[in-house]
Amino acid sequence: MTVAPAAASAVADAAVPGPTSKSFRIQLDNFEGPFDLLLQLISQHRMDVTEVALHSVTDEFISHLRALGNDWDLGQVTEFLVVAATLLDLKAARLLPDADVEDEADLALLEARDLLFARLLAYRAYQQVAGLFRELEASALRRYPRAVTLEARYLGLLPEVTIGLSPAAFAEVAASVFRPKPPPPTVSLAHLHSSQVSVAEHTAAIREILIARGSATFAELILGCTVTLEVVARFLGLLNLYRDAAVLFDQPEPLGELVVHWSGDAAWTTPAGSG
Amino acid sequence: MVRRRGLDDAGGVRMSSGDVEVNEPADTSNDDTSIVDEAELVGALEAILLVVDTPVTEEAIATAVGFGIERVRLELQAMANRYAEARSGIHLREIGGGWRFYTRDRFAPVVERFVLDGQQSRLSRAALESLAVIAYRQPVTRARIAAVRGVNVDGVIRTLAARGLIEEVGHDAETGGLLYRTTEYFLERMGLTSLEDLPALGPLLPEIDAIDDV
Amino acid sequence: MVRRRGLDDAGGVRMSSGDVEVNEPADTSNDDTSIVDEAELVGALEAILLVVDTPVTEEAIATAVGFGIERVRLELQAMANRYAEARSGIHLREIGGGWRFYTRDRFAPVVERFVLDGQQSRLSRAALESLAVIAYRQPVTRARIAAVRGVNVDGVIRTLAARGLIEEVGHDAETGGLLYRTTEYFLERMGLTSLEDLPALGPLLPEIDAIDDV
Repeated sequence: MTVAPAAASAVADAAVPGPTSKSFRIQLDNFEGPFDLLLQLISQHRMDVTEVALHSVTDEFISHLRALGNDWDLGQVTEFLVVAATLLDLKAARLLPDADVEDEADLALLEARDLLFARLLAYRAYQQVAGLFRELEASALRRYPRAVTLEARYLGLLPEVTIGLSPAAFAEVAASVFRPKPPPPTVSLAHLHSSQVSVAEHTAAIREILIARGSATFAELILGCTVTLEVVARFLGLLNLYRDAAVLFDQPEPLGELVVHWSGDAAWTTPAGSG
Repeated sequence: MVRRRGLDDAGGVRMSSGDVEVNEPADTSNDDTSIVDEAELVGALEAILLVVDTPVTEEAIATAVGFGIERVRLELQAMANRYAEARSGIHLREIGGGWRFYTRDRFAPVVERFVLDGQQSRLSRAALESLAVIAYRQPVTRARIAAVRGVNVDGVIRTLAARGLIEEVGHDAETGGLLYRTTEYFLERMGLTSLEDLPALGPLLPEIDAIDDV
Repeated sequence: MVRRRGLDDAGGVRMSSGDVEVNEPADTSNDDTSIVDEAELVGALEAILLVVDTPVTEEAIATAVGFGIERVRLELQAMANRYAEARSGIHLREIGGGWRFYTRDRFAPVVERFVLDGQQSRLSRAALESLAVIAYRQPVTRARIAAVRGVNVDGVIRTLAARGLIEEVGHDAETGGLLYRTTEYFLERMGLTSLEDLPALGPLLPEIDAIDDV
């Protein structure tokens, strides 16, 4: 097997659970939104929260998102999509050869990255506070307050009781008591791992098409894709191959049709292809 | 490799104040028997006495702490004497075969003044929640309220009754437990003319079909 | 930034109806000092603490006993220390701007025999995370909490409000959205004296201003 360039192998590692990354396949806890999912993925890989860690879990993030897609309402998914888009942008930018930060698109991307990073760190900070609150609550629940009936001799002195709630608020109190207590977060996501969108796999698919045909338009390369994320994965795969000088792009005019030519060795193979 | 895993790293935001005792192990770990150390016996008795709403028997205390009744009785008497000598505001008294903390007579004027001051016009959170359960599920037994709220409600029920917001209304046919309902005074304080004016819970609890089974 | 808003705002816990206050002598700290002897002050404090079912402010105690707030505060702190040193089962704590008797946590297994019918419900993760944001950013809109957490928070906010852990406090000048803050019951639930006990978020939060604009 050909040794793949470092960047491509990093992508492949993130995308495909090889034998070594199997140990990372700890079942995720139920997650509370995109930042929580990101943090969990990063922590599974025992990485520090950095920009690098961010996009190295892009594929896993997207695979979770995809698996959630149909059941979730738009309101819940929107933030996931925003985060996913930023992650993909970042990852794509990294794969481009010597990306300079001169044009506006690059600057915008850097801004988006910083914002995502800041939001992630902020969320993590609050999550740590939530952890502290959990400890405090547990501790406080072990101290029982004195809450006994007033001795009879003082009862007559009590001022008129103030309930202090409107009927609507009172109903909310009742509802909050009746509402089923939150079950321990044990929703299994194990079933999600079978349906990943793997950039490495899509890279391999592009490679096969191009080796067979010599060249293809981007539209042709994404013919079999059924969801947007697969298209995105193909696009990233293409960048992968471009970075490795396995393909050449031909685009006569901006926004014109993109034709991709295979320029690499026919034996060129991705790590994913071997696994 | 830096391992600053956000989720587990609660250490980064731990409180510095020693008052919070987050790290305190504080587990007697003999939960089954609740056997109390000899040195901790007095403290255990105080803790029990602090939370009981009705006089508690020496027998019940003895069982909980894992000491003999005689020993418990001696400790309680000694404690009562110590409080009296220290001129504590807490009066440990034996009444009708049980022990309970009361305010010492000499401080009754201060307590009266405090109660009159209106600090206690508001219901505690626990009382409010129990009142809500009763209002929407009446007539309802104490056990049922406790089941819904997940905590002991004896003191709270008594307080609500003492404040005129609820009243007893017979016994449950099955369990024989006392049934409670809200009073006219409750409606008055809520500004309602009848119980039917209470907002329906249905829209707030769409996911629950049969709350009665809770 | 942690604000003290809400803590100093004792008005919210005070009676709103004028009927009690109107009839009361305006200030009794001087004309009625005979009510508590200097030597009896500690006992008086204990007696008052014995009858409260929510944390009681130093101010309310001071009014009842006819001593200054500072003096009362010192006595309460000294009392708390004495109880701790004596390994008493009674734990005097300052919580949410007030003082209240609690059982010392190491006696929880024994106390639970007398208090609990079932497990007390813990707050969910969504609730804790939302509370974390509110505690540090208050007053804060629902939209901002949602932005920080990356998820819709409508349901959890409603539950937190119904459980008395947060409350509405006006509208955001720009967006018109409802603003929320934590309550004293929140502090009580967490066993915190005040919001100032919370650790500083600053080091953990680079560029929080950028996040505000989200």
